[in-house]
This record gives sequence, C-alpha cells and structure tokens, in this order.
Amino acid sequence: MDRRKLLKTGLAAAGTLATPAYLRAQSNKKLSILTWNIADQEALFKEEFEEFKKANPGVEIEWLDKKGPDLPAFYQTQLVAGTAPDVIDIQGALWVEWAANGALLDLTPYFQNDPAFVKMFNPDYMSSFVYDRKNYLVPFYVAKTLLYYNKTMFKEAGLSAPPKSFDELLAFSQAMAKGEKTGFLTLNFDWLYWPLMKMNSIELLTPDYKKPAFNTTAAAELLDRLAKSTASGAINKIAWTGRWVEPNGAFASGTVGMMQAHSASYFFVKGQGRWINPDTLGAAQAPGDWSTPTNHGFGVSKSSKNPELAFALVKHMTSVKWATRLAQIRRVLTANIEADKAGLDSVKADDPLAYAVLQTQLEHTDKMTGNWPLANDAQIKEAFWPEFQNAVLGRKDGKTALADAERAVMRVLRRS
Amino acid sequence: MVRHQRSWPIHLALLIVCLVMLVPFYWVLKTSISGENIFSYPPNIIPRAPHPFYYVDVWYAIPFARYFLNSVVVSVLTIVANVVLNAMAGYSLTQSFPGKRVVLMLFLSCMMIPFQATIIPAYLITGKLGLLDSYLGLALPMFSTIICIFVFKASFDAVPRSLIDAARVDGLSEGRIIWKVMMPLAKSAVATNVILSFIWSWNNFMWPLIATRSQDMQTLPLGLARFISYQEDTTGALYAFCIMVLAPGILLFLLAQKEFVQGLTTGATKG
Amino acid sequence: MSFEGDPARSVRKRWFVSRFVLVPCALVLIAVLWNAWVFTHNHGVVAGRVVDAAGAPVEGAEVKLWVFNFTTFVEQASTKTRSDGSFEFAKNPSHNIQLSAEKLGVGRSRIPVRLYFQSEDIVLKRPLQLSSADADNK
Amino acid sequence: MSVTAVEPSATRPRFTERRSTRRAVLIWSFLAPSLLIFLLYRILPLGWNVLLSFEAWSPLKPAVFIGLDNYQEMLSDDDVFWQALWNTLGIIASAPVGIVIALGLALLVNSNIRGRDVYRTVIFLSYPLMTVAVAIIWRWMFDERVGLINYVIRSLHLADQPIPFLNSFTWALPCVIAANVWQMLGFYMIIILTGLQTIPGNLYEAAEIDGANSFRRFLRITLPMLRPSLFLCFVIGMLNSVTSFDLVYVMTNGGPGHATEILVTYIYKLAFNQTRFDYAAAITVVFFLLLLAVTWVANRLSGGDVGAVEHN
Repeated sequence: MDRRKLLKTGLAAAGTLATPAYLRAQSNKKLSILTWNIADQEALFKEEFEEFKKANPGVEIEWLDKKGPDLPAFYQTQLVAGTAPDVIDIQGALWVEWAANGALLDLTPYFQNDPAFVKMFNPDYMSSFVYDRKNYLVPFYVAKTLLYYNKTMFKEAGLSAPPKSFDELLAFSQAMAKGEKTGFLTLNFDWLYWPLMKMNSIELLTPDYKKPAFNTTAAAELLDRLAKSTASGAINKIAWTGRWVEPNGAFASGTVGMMQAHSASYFFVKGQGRWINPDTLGAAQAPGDWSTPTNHGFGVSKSSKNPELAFALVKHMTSVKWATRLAQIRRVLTANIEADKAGLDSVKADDPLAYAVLQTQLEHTDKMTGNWPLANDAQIKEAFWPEFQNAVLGRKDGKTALADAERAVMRVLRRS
Repeated sequence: MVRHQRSWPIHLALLIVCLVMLVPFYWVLKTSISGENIFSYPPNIIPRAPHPFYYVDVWYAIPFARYFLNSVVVSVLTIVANVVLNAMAGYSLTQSFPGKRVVLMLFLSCMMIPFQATIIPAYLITGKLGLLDSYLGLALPMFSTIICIFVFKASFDAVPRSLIDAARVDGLSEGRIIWKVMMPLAKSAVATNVILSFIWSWNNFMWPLIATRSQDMQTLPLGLARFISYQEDTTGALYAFCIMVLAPGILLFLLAQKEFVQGLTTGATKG
Repeated sequence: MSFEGDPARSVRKRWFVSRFVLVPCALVLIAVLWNAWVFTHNHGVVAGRVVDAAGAPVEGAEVKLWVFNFTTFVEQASTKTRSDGSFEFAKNPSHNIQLSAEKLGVGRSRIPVRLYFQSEDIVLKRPLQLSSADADNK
Repeated sequence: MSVTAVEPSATRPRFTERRSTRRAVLIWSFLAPSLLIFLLYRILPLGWNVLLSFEAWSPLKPAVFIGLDNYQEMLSDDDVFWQALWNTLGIIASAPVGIVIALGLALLVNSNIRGRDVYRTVIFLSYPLMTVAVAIIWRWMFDERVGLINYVIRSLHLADQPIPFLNSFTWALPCVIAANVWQMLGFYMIIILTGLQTIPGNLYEAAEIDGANSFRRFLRITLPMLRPSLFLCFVIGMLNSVTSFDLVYVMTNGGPGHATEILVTYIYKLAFNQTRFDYAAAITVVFFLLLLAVTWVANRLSGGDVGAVEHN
C-alpha cells in the first residue's frame, strides 16, 4: 500500500512541475530574441526591452542567451520545431547558411522603406551582411582583426615600427624569437588567419565561388614558410592549435612579439597582463591593411509571427541611443557611425590604448577578407582548416596538404 | 603472521592508485583557491596566498542558487523514477518469459544510440508531450536507465530461489514478494541506483541545453558550459566553479558510500 | 528504504540522528547564518584614507571607485578626501572593485579591493599611498 | 504498478495457470514504463535517423529520397569519417585495459585488508564527477605550461621541452583515453566487486581442499564466474565511453586536425555546425550497427547471457 501511495504522490508532484513557463505566457504579441553569449549585458537589455514595451504596449519579450558553440544546435532545433526566436544575434558566417536555407527573413524591403536607418551604419560592415544581393542582418556589434605588438620586445630586438609586409612580419618574428620568447601569434577560428594568405594575394575560391583557387605553388611555399617559422619558434604554435584563451593568454604573458587578433582580445589581454600600457603595447593594421571581421548582427526569423514588430525591436536595439550605451559599456564598436563616435570619445578619456585599438576597427574597412557569402562556409572551413593545420604544424608538406584540402573543398562545392 | 607479510604490498599498490585518483582533485582545488598564472613555470605545488574570491566571482557570475535548485529538482525526479521503474523492470528480467532475450537485446541496444543523434526527435517528442522547458521534460529521458536495470536484475538474481518459493507457499502476492522479500535484500542495488541516477541527471549537459528556453530553467552544467565560453580567462574561477558543481555529487556519494560500498559486499549474496 | 513502520519509534529516532539528516541540517544552518550576516552588512560602504609618500594625510585628493564590468573596471563614483585624508563611498554595488586616488603634484595610486559578497561594508586597513611614480597598468 | 494487487487469500501454489497468466501480465506491466521511456527517447529517434539517412534534408528544406548516397559518400569519399571511426575503435579497444586494472583493484579491495572501504570509496570517487568537469580537470592536468603532468615529466628530466599533450597529433588521443579510463575505473571496479560477491564461497573452500593455489583458484573459479560481470563491464563501459561526447568536446573538440575526432563528435558537428542532419543520420546508423556488432562479439566471447549472473 504505502508503496503505491508513495508512487502516487511522486507522480502528482511531478505533474505540478510539468507546466512549461513560456507556454503559459503565450500571446500573439510575443517576441523572443536569442543573443549570442552576451548574458553579461542583461541589465542593459532589460532597460532596452522596457523602453520598447512602453512604445509598443501589450508586447512581451522573451530573452534567450546561448553561448557560441551551443547556439547553432539550439536555434536549429527550434527551427525544426517551428518555434524559432523572432530575432536572433548571429556571429560570423553562420547566417549565410541559414539565409540560404530560408530560415532568415530578407530585410531588404525594410531597408528600402527606411533609408535613414540604413545610413546610420558603416556601409562596409553593412555590406558584409549581404547574401545574393539581399540584406539579412543589421550590425549589432562588430570587430575585425588587427596586429597587436609588444613594444618592449620590439625594442629588445632593435625593431622600431610594426611590419609593413609579410616578409617583414616573418623576419621580425624570427628576430624576436629566442628561448621562451616567440615572435608571432594569430587567432585561427572563423578564418581569422586568412589575412596572412591575403597578404600573399592567395584566394580561397575563384571569383565565381565555384572552384578552389588556393592550390598554387605560391600558397604551398607560403605554408612551408609558415611551417618553418613555426618549427623554429618564430611563430608560436599556439597560433595553430589554440582558439581564444590560449593565444590571448600567451600574448598577455608578454613572451610573444606580435598577435593578430580582433579588438575584443585587447580587453582580455589587458585583464591578464599587468605590463600593458601605451608604452608597452602597440596596435596597428596588419601588413597590407588586411583584416578579417567577426561581426555580430541581428536577423529576423522567417517563421516570426509578427516580423514588423521583430524588425522594430532590431531597429530599437541598434538605435543610436542604445548602440551608444552598448559601445560605452562593452567597449565595442557597433558600426553605428554616431554611436561609435560617442563610444570612442568616452573611451579616449580613460583608456587611450583601447581608443587606439578601437580606432583601427574603423580604418580600412574596405580591406576586409575571409568572409565569403557562402551557403556552406562552415563545411568549407571544416574541409580546409585541418589540412592547413597539418601543413603549418609540419605533418604534411604544403603541396600535399593543399592538394588534400582542394579535394575536400571540391567535395563540399560539388555537393551544393 | 602470513597476512602481515602479504598485506603491505597490497596497501602500497592501493595507496598509489588512490594517489592517482586523488591528485587531480587536489590540483583543481589548489587552482581554485590560489589561481595560476598560466605562463609561469614551474607551477606551485602548494597554493600560494589562497583566497576564496574566485568562488565569490562564480557565485555572482551566474544565478547560481537558481541553477542549483533546478539541478536538484530534476535530479530528485530522476532518482525516484529510476529506483521505481528500474526495480520493476529488473524484477521482470529475473523471471523467465517469452521474448525475454529480445527485451534484453532491446535494452542493451538502447545504449548504443548516442544522445547527440537523437536531439531533434527527442525535442519534438517532448514538445508533443508539452513538457518543454519544464522539470519533468528535463528529467523524463533519464527516467529509466539500462545499467541500473541490470544492477537490480543482478541483485534480484542473487536472492535465493528457496526464499521466494517459501514466500509463494505462504501465499504472498508477487508485489509483496518484491517489496518484503527482495527489496530488503537489494539495498545495495537501491543505493547504486540512487547514486548513479543522481550522477547522470546532475551531470547531463546536452539535453538541458536544448530543452530549456527560459533563463530560470537552466541547470548547473549549462552554467559551467557558459562559464567555459568567455569567463575562461579567470582561470581560478573556472576551477572554483568545477568544485562548486562537483561538491554536491561527491557529498552525496560520501554520505551514502557506506550503504553503497558495503552494500556491494554484504548485500544480496550467497546462493 | 525501510518503509515498514513496525518498530517505528526507534527507527525514526535513529533516522533523525543519522548523518543523512545531520549533515544537511548543518549546511542549512551555516547558510542561514551566513545570509544573516550578509543582510546586515551589505550597505555598500567603502571607507578609507589617502596619504602621501611620507604617510601624511592628503586632503582634497580625488578618489574614484571602479567597478568590475565584464572584462574592465568602469568608474562608478568619485569623491574628494576630507582634511584627515579620509573618504567614504555609499552604495558600492559590486564585490570586485578598484580604488584610485589622485592629487596633482602629490601623485596617484590605485589598488584592487576584493569583497566577500556584493556591496560588503568595508574599511580599508591600509591607506592609499600616493606616489609620483606612474601607478600600475593605468 | 496497480496491476500487482493480488489477494493473498486467492493465491495457492497449485493454481499455477492463473498465477502464470497473472505473472505474465505482471512482468509486462512492470516492463512497460521503462520500455515506454526507451521507445520514446531511443527507438523512435533511431527510426528517425534511419529514415533520414536515405534522404537529403535540412531544417526548412523538404526531404528528398536519395537512396544510399549518404552511405556511399561516407564510405568512399570522407576521410574524416574513417579517422573518427578508427579513433572510436581505439577507445573501444582501450576499455579492456581499464577493466583489467579494475579487476586487479577489485581483487585487492575484496581481500579483507584494513581500510578497504576507504580504498573503494576513493577509487570510485572519480565516477560521480560531471564529465564536463572531468574534461576541464584533465585539460588542466595535461596543460603544456603548468599542467601537473608536464611538471612531473620535466622535473624528472624525462623531457627537456614540455609536451603539448592535447595539441599534439600523437598524444591527444591517448590523453583523452587516459582521462576516460580514469573516470570509468571506479565504475568497473564496483561492477566487478558485485560479481565477486555473487561467487559462492564454498567453491573456494572446495578448491582449497583440492589444494589449488590462489592463482589456479583465480583461473578456475573467479574468472569463469566473473565472465558475466566482465562482459557487463566491457559493454557498459565501452558504450559509455564511445557515446559520451562531453569529454572529447571539452578536452580537444576533436582537434588537433581530426586527431581526436570520434564518431559522436563528428555526428554532432555535422548535424549542428554544418547543418547536415541527413549525413549525420547515416553515420549514426553505421555507428549503431558497429556498436551492435561489437556487443554481439563480446557476448559470444564471454559466453555470458546479457547481464545475467548465473548460479549453478
């Protein structure tokens, strides 16, 4: 008897727990927004949402935040279930794939209705969100790579200015490498290493994006040179193995001469490296002013019940007022021209170095590389990167690696 | 005498093993209270200038209390369900009945499907059941686990037939036989079930990630995962978080280990 | 798993004094006490003194309260020191702060302060000592 | 559960038919809940994968039947798949190593020496840990600069340069395996202990009378009697290791290159990072069949009935 009673009560208890919070809060004027690992700005978002609700009475906003690696899994599950968030913050090239799959709403008409809104943003960053002549995202916050250099190590090696060419980059690295010290590092995820290729005018694909274009003798030589410098310690091999913490941490430790990374790295490095001040850390454009962006943008899911409202929310969150707030609190650029001015001014005062770093993000925005509007970017990345890694870590010679990479990339292109 | 000569090598061997098992704990604990400059060699073996502030950071980095509560509720649901359902299933498997082998094979083959491959259908099913973003929905997929069923089966098997037959002769119903005769002899199995099912639900990471939407349904592993993502720079804090997440499991285990470990030796045995 | 209530009393007694009850109770007790302490000491008062290199109190030095936000410290409040070099901040919201003091001609100083819980009341033991040498990482 | 209401008065041992039918009902009603759970969360999803593996599908795209194309691509044209397959087999092959160690330990802690409970507790302690945390811990232990292991190696002068364990193509997989064994060891030991407990002591007494020394007793009695437990260990441990994804995901995320890619991580990446659910489904099916085969072989070898502990 008591057994059965126990079970009953157990089930009853379970039953009461079984009502999903968000189903109860179902209402047709409900917006859900999914952000990409920026939970630290909860306070700001709450404010933004409050204001938005005031302007649009009867609207409820559900805010979700997932961290980068998990967000795709979550969003796609939601897509299948038909409960995709109305607004989504996407980083990198993921959006292209989803746009091509028809998950995202084409914002072009909205843009056409509102040229003033479009004019607020840096056209170069704006154009990085175009896939087959359609706009899909609105810039939320943006970043692109630059070259940080350790002035102290430069002095020791008798170097004055940052490198102007790829050859100098390698030469400088070699000059600074001895013992624990290494010369150069780069972040490698999301094509962030691609400027190195671009400096040597190597293209990933043919202009029509139909065929691989990287399997050239020049590229093979380049890979071999990188491999050699890596073996000799001129290039720190963390550049090819680490993702985010390792390279930034290594540079923060003050034993690496140069690091190619995006502006976000500055705050990480500064948080770790006590040595950092305007006399010891320099921020410059990489040789040839090439850089790879890692931008965050807001898109609207096609499945959204009320897209107008969703787009209104996007406009609201990227408006000068709130973009400025974000720029100031999070020390990022938003591609919203006015907001970035304001943000930079506020930074200039108490952190001139951060100012210098962020400044680079607004220069040479026409020289951005490593972001191709490819519906299968992720697959190509997966096909190319491991072979590249094999080459620079000296497991294969450049030629074989590139050949294998070409085969793999061909496969991907053939499939689509 | 003989034992004395023999026992010291055993102790030595076991001590070494224990060392291997424990050192990682120490290393993490040490890091969590003293931090570690990732780029200074050699690392300090003894924590230098220990302080609790990494734990403070973690506490405020995520709504720890809330996540903790969620994890607890889900785990409790899972444990109860596991003990009951697995005992039932385990008992049936001790009986001989047509189709037993099939069922056994079926159970076993259920373990051969990686969860990552079932995410989408599992999500859709849970949605159909209307359990998304609810405690029950989080716990349901783990309501019965094959390993534990086998654990029950094993310890039921070990219950001497004679005892059961005697009970039958006394005219006890099957239910009563299980409850009054078998369960008491299967304490160890129960302990094992409690601990294992707790572990699994407590540690589950992928399912909560997919099945929860609202912030306040998140469980601790998700907190940890989020932590790895950008807080990772604060090395100490990361390991502090590890400790804070692991502590409950270890505590429960240490509390129950007497029943658990001894149960395994003195429990249902002797044919 | 003993649900037979036959020798109920003794069983229950043993159950109550068993570690399965005692340990959780102890934990709960600790938690309660700690929270009581927190709630009586979280007005966010941060007080301290500013002295110069020689150790003499500095009047009118500008003291800033920096609060950790995401990856950087952002300025939260600022005040000036009194004649005895003392200063006090009212509502510090954070548990991880830095204090910077500066006075033209005398110098500057910046120290990190870690608290055991958010907006813990604290009186700095050691005063901020201004030095003309450029302070760390700022 | 309610079906179990059987009035004691009505039951007499001779009413065997009624009892047996009742027992059939009882048995199946006892199995039902578990079966239901597995049906919902294992069998159906598997079916979904099987269907999907013959189609070209991604969210928002209508499914198109493409026959065996996915399988053909996998087998003929995907190096990563093969790499992942080999790595997975490597992990499977490593399970016996852990089991042998665990068997040794179990025998040691089964002898009535002082503080054996303490030993058992400590050895099992690693199993309750959250895999994500275990991965973090071991990533930290293997750290190139301040990892304890490198520290030991360097202070013993076994290597002058620190070994970048998780970043080296040769070391990464062994390291992951080591971490996995470390976590599973306690579990193996417990299962084996339970097995040891079920060996009737009189067998040993008899053997002792026959004058068989401890080693032969081990070979003649312990090992055969342990077969089912060992089989259970292998199957469960193996399945746990190869279907658990957190360890690799956090420790190396499959890298460097694809040196530690296992089928689970590859399936996950394909499905969610590359939106190739169809192809991932095909690999899932192959993975499932592989595990089925391995288990079957193990079952044959152990001659044991699945999970059973015999007494006769």
